[in-house]
Amino acid sequence: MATVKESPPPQKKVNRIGLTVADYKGKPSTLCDGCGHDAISSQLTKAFFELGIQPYQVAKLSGIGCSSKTPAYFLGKSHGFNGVHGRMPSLAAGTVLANRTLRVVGVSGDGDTASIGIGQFVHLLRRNLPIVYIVENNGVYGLTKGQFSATADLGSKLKTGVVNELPPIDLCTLAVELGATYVARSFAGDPKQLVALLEGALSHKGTSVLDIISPCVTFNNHPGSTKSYTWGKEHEEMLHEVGFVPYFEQINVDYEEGSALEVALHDGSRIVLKKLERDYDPTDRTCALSLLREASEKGQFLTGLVYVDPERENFLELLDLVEEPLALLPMERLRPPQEALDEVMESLK
Amino acid sequence: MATVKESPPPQKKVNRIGLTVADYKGKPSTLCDGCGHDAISSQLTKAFFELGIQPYQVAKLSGIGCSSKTPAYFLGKSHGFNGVHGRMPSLAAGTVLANRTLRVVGVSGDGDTASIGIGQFVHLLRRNLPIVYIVENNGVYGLTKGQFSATADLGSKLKTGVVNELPPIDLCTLAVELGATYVARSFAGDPKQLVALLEGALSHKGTSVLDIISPCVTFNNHPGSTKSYTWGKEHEEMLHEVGFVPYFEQINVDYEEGSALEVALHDGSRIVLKKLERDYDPTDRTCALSLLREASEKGQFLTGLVYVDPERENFLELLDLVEEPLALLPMERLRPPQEALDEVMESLK
Amino acid sequence: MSTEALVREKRERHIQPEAIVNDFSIQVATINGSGSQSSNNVLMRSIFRMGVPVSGKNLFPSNIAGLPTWFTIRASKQGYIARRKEVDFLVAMNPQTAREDVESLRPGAAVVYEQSLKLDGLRKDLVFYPVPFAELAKQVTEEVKLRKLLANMIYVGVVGQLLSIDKEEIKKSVVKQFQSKAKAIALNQKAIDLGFEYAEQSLTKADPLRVEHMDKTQGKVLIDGNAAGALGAMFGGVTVVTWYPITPSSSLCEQLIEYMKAYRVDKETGKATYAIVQAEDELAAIGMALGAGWAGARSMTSTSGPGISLMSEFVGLGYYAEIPAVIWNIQRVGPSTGLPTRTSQGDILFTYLLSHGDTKHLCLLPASVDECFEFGMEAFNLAERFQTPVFVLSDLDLGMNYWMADPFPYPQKPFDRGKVLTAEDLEKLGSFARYRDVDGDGIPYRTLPGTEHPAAAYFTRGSGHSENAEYTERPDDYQNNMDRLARKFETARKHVPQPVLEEEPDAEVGIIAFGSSHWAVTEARDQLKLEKNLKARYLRLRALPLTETLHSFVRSCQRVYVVEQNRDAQMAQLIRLELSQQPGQQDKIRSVLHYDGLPIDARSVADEIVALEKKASRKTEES
Amino acid sequence: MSTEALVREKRERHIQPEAIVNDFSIQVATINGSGSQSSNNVLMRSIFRMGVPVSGKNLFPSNIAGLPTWFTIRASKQGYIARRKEVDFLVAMNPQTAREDVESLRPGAAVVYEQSLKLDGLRKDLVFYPVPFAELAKQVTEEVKLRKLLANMIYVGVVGQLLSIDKEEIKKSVVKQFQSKAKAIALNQKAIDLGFEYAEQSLTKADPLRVEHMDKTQGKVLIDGNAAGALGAMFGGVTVVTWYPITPSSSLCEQLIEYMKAYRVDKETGKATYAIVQAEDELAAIGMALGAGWAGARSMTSTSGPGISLMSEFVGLGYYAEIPAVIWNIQRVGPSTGLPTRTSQGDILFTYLLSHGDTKHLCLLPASVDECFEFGMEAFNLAERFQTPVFVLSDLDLGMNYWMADPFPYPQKPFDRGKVLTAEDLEKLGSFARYRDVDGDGIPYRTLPGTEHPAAAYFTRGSGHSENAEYTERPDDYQNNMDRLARKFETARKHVPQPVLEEEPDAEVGIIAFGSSHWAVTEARDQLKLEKNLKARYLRLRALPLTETLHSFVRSCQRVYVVEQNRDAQMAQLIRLELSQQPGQQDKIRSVLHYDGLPIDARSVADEIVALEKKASRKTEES
Ligand SMILES: Cc1ncc(C[n+]2csc(CCOP(=O)(O)OP(=O)(O)O)c2C)c(N)n1
Ligand SMILES: Cc1ncc(C[n+]2csc(CCOP(=O)(O)OP(=O)(O)O)c2C)c(N)n1
Ligand code: SF4
Ligand code: SF4
Ligand SMILES: [Mg+2]
Ligand SMILES: [Mg+2]
Repeated sequence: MATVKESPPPQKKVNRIGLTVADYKGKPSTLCDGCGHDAISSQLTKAFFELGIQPYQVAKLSGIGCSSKTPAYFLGKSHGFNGVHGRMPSLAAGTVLANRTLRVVGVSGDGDTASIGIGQFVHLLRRNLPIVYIVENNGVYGLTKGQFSATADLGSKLKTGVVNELPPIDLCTLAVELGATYVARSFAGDPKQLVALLEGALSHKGTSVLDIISPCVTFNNHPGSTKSYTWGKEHEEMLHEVGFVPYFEQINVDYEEGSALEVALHDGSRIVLKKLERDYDPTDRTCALSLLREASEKGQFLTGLVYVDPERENFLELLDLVEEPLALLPMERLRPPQEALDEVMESLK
Repeated sequence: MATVKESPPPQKKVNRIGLTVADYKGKPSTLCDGCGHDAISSQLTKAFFELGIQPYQVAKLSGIGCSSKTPAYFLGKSHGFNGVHGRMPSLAAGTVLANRTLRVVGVSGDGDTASIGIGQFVHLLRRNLPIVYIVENNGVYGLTKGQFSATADLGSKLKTGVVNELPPIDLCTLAVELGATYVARSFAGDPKQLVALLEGALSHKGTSVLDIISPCVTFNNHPGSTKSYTWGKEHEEMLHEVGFVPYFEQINVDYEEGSALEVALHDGSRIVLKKLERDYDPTDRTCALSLLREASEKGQFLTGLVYVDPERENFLELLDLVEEPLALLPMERLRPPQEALDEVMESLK
Repeated sequence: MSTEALVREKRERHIQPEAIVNDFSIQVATINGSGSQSSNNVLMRSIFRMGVPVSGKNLFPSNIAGLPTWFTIRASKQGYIARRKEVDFLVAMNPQTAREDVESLRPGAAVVYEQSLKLDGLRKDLVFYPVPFAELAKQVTEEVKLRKLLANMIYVGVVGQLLSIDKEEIKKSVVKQFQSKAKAIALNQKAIDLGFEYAEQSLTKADPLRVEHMDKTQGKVLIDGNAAGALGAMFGGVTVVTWYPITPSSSLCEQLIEYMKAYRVDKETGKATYAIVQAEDELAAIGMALGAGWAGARSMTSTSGPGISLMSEFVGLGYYAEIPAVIWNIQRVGPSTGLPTRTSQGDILFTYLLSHGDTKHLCLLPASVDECFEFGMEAFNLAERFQTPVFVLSDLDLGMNYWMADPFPYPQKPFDRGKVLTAEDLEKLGSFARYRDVDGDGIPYRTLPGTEHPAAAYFTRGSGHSENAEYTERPDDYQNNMDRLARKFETARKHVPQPVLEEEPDAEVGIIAFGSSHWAVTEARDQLKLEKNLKARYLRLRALPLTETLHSFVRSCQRVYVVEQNRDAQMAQLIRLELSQQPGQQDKIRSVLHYDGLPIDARSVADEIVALEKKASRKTEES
Repeated sequence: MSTEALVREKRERHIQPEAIVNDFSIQVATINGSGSQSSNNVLMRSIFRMGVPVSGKNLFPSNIAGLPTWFTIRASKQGYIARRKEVDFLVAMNPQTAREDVESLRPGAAVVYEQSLKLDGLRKDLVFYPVPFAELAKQVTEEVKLRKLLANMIYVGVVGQLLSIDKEEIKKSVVKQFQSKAKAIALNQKAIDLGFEYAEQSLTKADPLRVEHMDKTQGKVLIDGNAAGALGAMFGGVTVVTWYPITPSSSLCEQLIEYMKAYRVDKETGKATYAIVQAEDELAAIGMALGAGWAGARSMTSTSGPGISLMSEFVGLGYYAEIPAVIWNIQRVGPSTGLPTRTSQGDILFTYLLSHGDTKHLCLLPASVDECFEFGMEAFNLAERFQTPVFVLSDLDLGMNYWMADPFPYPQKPFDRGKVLTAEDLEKLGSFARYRDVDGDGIPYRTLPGTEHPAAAYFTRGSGHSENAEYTERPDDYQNNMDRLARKFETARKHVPQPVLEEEPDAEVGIIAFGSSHWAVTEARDQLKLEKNLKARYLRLRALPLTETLHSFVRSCQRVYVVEQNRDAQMAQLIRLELSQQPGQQDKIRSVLHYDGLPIDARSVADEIVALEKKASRKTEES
């Protein structure tokens, strides 16, 4: 099964459409060595490779920030769009409205999403468009040299000594509350779980939000920071072991009765959640919200698939659009006939 | 006790600072006859009168919309500021930063707050500044003739036949979730409860959010609309009977042991919540959130004081500002002495 | 046409003139929310159906109900459809303003008014027609709620009778107004008849105004600019529309929604060939439009002043990353919230230069409903051809008022989708550089996401980019790209709609105008010619950037008057800059400015030009 | 100063010239995030402490670590502190760019480089100094992590020795750099000494460059414009500061935070006399600043291009509702995200006209760190006097680079809080009208919320308002108010900082410049005079709107060159418009444009002017 592979596939291995991992790589990263964002980029690369998605069918979008630079560092054969700060949701929405056949992935940061971008984020969630929205969450503004973002921990301190006194925004809670239909929290330091969650998101028909703790080694990786590698490694608590079975690999994953939960996605893929300590059902919205509340109160770092609703209609369905990309419709289908104009003119006489 | 008075005080009655209700009135309203917003304006007038607040110590701010016009229709002797659409929170924040002795009241609409203004709303909540934030919620854009706002009911229909297919934003949930320390829901058609909640808010030291269902008689008062008078009257379910005892009236309200709950505000005023059906404690954040969730799932219209934390430090305390208004500090206190400049210059040699 | 002049002259001498036929304006003063709109439409359409050219202007408050509102119907046998400053016939239904409305009338004007208002005492030089509207309304219906509405219908009857408007045409107009709602038709017709009767029996005609049958509206339509723009967008093949409500722009998208439902749902599948999204604000609206344009859709949004300001950052991205999108700016009075329901041309400079850094944008300037339709289509061709945001600068007067026009011709011009490389093209070329100036016109080639070819992909960014769309901070890369963008803009200069020149042999004076000012200028030119024998050449600008034509026009004139509806002479400034390489030319520019929020009228323009001409001649004498 | 010319000439003839003392530039090429900043500071300060005028310019990427960055130190005995195009001495530490860095050097230049890079083969006409930095670093410390940092300190030693920089001054600079951190001081000094030794023992001086003691920096300071602006704000009495991080503006507020902590905490109470708030974005930052200004605080925000675009709507409200606030725009290269770490003057027009409708704003144009300090204070006086947003247009070069200056004089001018009515005033007056032009200067009176008087309150709105601040849609109210705003702007024309004129008897040519271009222009004027005997008058603009002085200046010249750092000649456009009432004058305007993102340098300016002068004379001959 895709996600239990321990080591990355050897260079020459090809996926179901005959492409190698190299075909999914991007330009070399210019981020700091060890930046969490780079770890996420490689899992994205891996996820697309394993799903065998044609790069040309993907559109990558982002806002502004170190995190928002990353679309240049994966899927070099896909169109990419690095927009303006905090407004990626609207660009991504426009893209998928124009061409519903594209797999749209948006990459953002905590500042780009929770600070300047919270407004567009909220309204994106309400629309449930088929967009994978990734927040590379490090609690600071990396690119502008380390000021606090709206997800910074209460009381956390900058190198400069400035202390954050405002409560952090919990993006998963917001996502579930406002209508996202696939919400997960993960950790750049946990590639195995991350790739499975990404593959699930890429197979989901509505808006997926992945809040990924992604340490900023330069400005917010000091001990005590809940966005640091050490803290993450020490405190990560998995809700379940996440496995993903793509629709084209209809093998059965065997586990004892009741020891796992399967979620079928609309494209036939399945997410397999192996039970660990707790017995958690991510399809129950109310549970999801109380779980998140509990976690934030207790300061727990719970990772996994927090909430999923594979069925809720997405905005394209609500708009009842034609199957083809609107962008490619020929003039014959876009310009009404002479009669239409005559009819309107008649009504105005 | 202030809020059990049944009828508005007769014209000549004066309050503790010798002013009459007339001193708290504004210009005549230009809103549609029967607009819920006007009902709210009169309860604001009443609340300020009963609290005996000096009009000159009040600043009224708003965004753009029919609701945002209302600051012109109450407290004519207070400074008012009708700003731009969706950005009242920042103007209000600036005002209270410049002059912490002002009682700042912000009036907004559901479009002004939940649509274009959701970003500033979210960040205002995080700061917990001493601001009373009133949302006159009618589920539509009144001033632009009735388009849906982000609080419109799922599936509700406009006169034009357009149907809303996006989930409404629950402003109380957002407020509690993001840090507001006084959150209430009420109904323009329930003046008795409303005035008590307003008086409580005006006596609270942090950010108060009042989500007040305020029917738009012109565009969204049709049967079936959860923002209509009839629906409100039929479905309003009070969490408790809200009473308010101002600090300057230290009388005891008598009720049987356990039949009511008292919340002491930092200025010595008290909110008295008489039990009705349910046994609800608004000081418990988790309860508040699950209550709201339950309500929105069951489509209940619960009114009353949803959540209150009288103690949490507000942003002015966090900034540790001088007591006097920053706006009025004299030059002597604002321009550092010669030595200061010399010291800095020395360090640059 | 000399009667026009004659009549004016007489009026000035306060003589009761002989019959004035098909050449006057009626103003109806009511309270907004009282449903007078349908009455006014019926009145206007009846005259229109009699073959008399009309125009209707609605002066409404930024408010939903209870404040004063005025509707002005102008009948003009000469076909003038600009606002007319003077009111000849007043229908005073609003107690709040009745006094002022009456006082502002020209001597000799007529007033129909609610009897109880007792206005007849106010002036001696007017003709008064008292009518007990409230009383009469009771006879029409028992339902008290309906009476206010019907009182408004009654005045249609009264006015109809006094101006001898054809009863049959009124009937037809009522039917058109209330479509198939039989009950409404009957009730309203009843009210009108009552008004007619009352006027016949109780009023004695004492004013010279009269409507007579003509043949000047045969086959013509009455439509507002926003509806025309919506039609243009639809026939221009728009596929993604994003908007946020704002007066006076909302009705463009709201009417577009109606048209698209009717004509752009796929016959076979019953599915929509378009997406219309009400965004959460203007930042999102322009963002979605740009995302869609980037992905290859014909996308548009529509807004007004405050929305334009909010779109500033994104529009700069569109310019620099070269993304097509169409943005309608239905101008209203600024700055800030300003007067949301008043008209202006105050966003010219700001829109043209929108966003920080060195930016400039293509702007189309429709003057008529025809051009709203035409530019509504053409804007997409230009946006895709030049891969940049294109603005259509309309205004409240053009966008929300009723204009007479010939039915729009069915478009013959096919879409121009611009330089888009398909997989096949790439197969031939092997590769492409997104920002390279291959053809020397400054316009690069682009590919759309989803293009099935390994060479198709490129990376779009608002930060520095090389010809190959790679990130760069190199001084030369940056400067080369900026120079190419300037070159592209120069190319566009030749492709935007060119100015329209109306020659006037051996005229010393020239007039330059654009947009909704056109109609007042046309009429003013006739006034100047007739009344002062002052001939003026006329150049009507239709787009920014300005074009060569401007130079020759100015050269051919001694003095040039730039007429526009803003305080700061914004277009005149651009004209001066455009002329800066033509020694001496820009000294000829003078401004005629109108910025009180009301639609510009011919009289003000003519008077101002006459005054400035006097000054000029005095100067020349002195020197 | 004629040596300057001589030396240049010789260089051109590629002769190894004699000693060049205190007149050259050193460029250090490293990788960002490698901590070279402290090494560069030590190097620069050592030369500075030797009494030699210096300037330091940091050319860094929009990135946190791993990309190329260059630091240029210019030593100039004449005191020129503009960027110098040519590099005389290169320290090549960055493998990524070493090749190109070496290739771009002028013949005869010197190169210190990491031995392993083997650069000496690249060119024959340079002086090469190979140094095994990596190797040497090992001798300084065991800690591998520290070695990269220390390798950078080693070059300080090497360069110091080669240019005979005073060892003592280096020591002192190290101490200053690392303050009281004894361990760091020791370690870094060790590295420097090692470099010194190595150079002494293994390198033989073969270039003519040398630093000698002078007395031209006595008592002077080295500071960046953002720090100076922050000091200005503090001494100007700012009380509410709202900001959102953005390069190159962030450091202004970040340094302000430090200063305020140190000097603006109330002695007795220990409480802050200010509030500094990091907002969620620029819309909120300007909103808070306006709210605070409305309530009477001296409020400010600081941002750059994208932030200015986002502030558009709110700034229009500030203009129309008349609310004071100070907005710093530290300009970077646009459009859009552009080049965030490069410099430009590309926001002039957009900022001046910011927001829809007829708007215009007061803009201050500091050219020096002194003026950043001065205008940082004055901006508040103007904002409160004229009750309007005031912009301070700095740029990355001025704001983030090191400039030499005399210590700032302690301000003598008291605050001007403008026309604010107190309760006492109101008691006397009885009443007031918020928007009435009482004094004929267009500036109305205001009251602050909290004023204890029944007549104090008024209602502020961005929609139409009468003199009494009541809502109005009346055409006359609107127009009167707009005319008053125009009048107010005219009054401001006389109060903004006036241009500085540098006369040049009987010069035909004039130069106009502003902001950070000033230093290149000053040097260019000397070059023109010395090398071409071309004398040029010079007018340095210090604010918008432009003032009368401009007219007389242009009249006094035959040809006027406007030097600015943008593509579209934005200031030249404003100048042409300002001259439009002066027949013939604007024809004299020509533009010298620099827009590649690098700070403007004297040589480019001089060369361009010479070229244009040639053209001009050719023209006159022809005609
Ligand atoms: C409108 C605007 N304001 C400010 C900036 C400056 N800026 C660039 S990135 C950034 C914050 C990025 O933080 P985050 O989204 O968390 O990304 P990270 O660098 O931490 O990955 C800011 C404020 C900008 N580019 N645009
Ligand atoms: C930037 C901007 N966009 C759009 C508008 C137009 N507009 C005015 S009020 C309004 C909506 C008001 O709705 P709401 O806040 O619910 O107030 P209500 O009228 O319903 O009380 C809109 C969209 C505006 N004034 N400014
Ligand atoms: S600064 Fe932080 S976020 Fe940015 S690249 Fe470096 S480590 Fe990553
Ligand atoms: S439109 Fe609706 S919200 Fe606006 S005033 Fe009328 S009733 Fe109230
Ligand atoms: Mg971050
Ligand atoms: Mg509303």
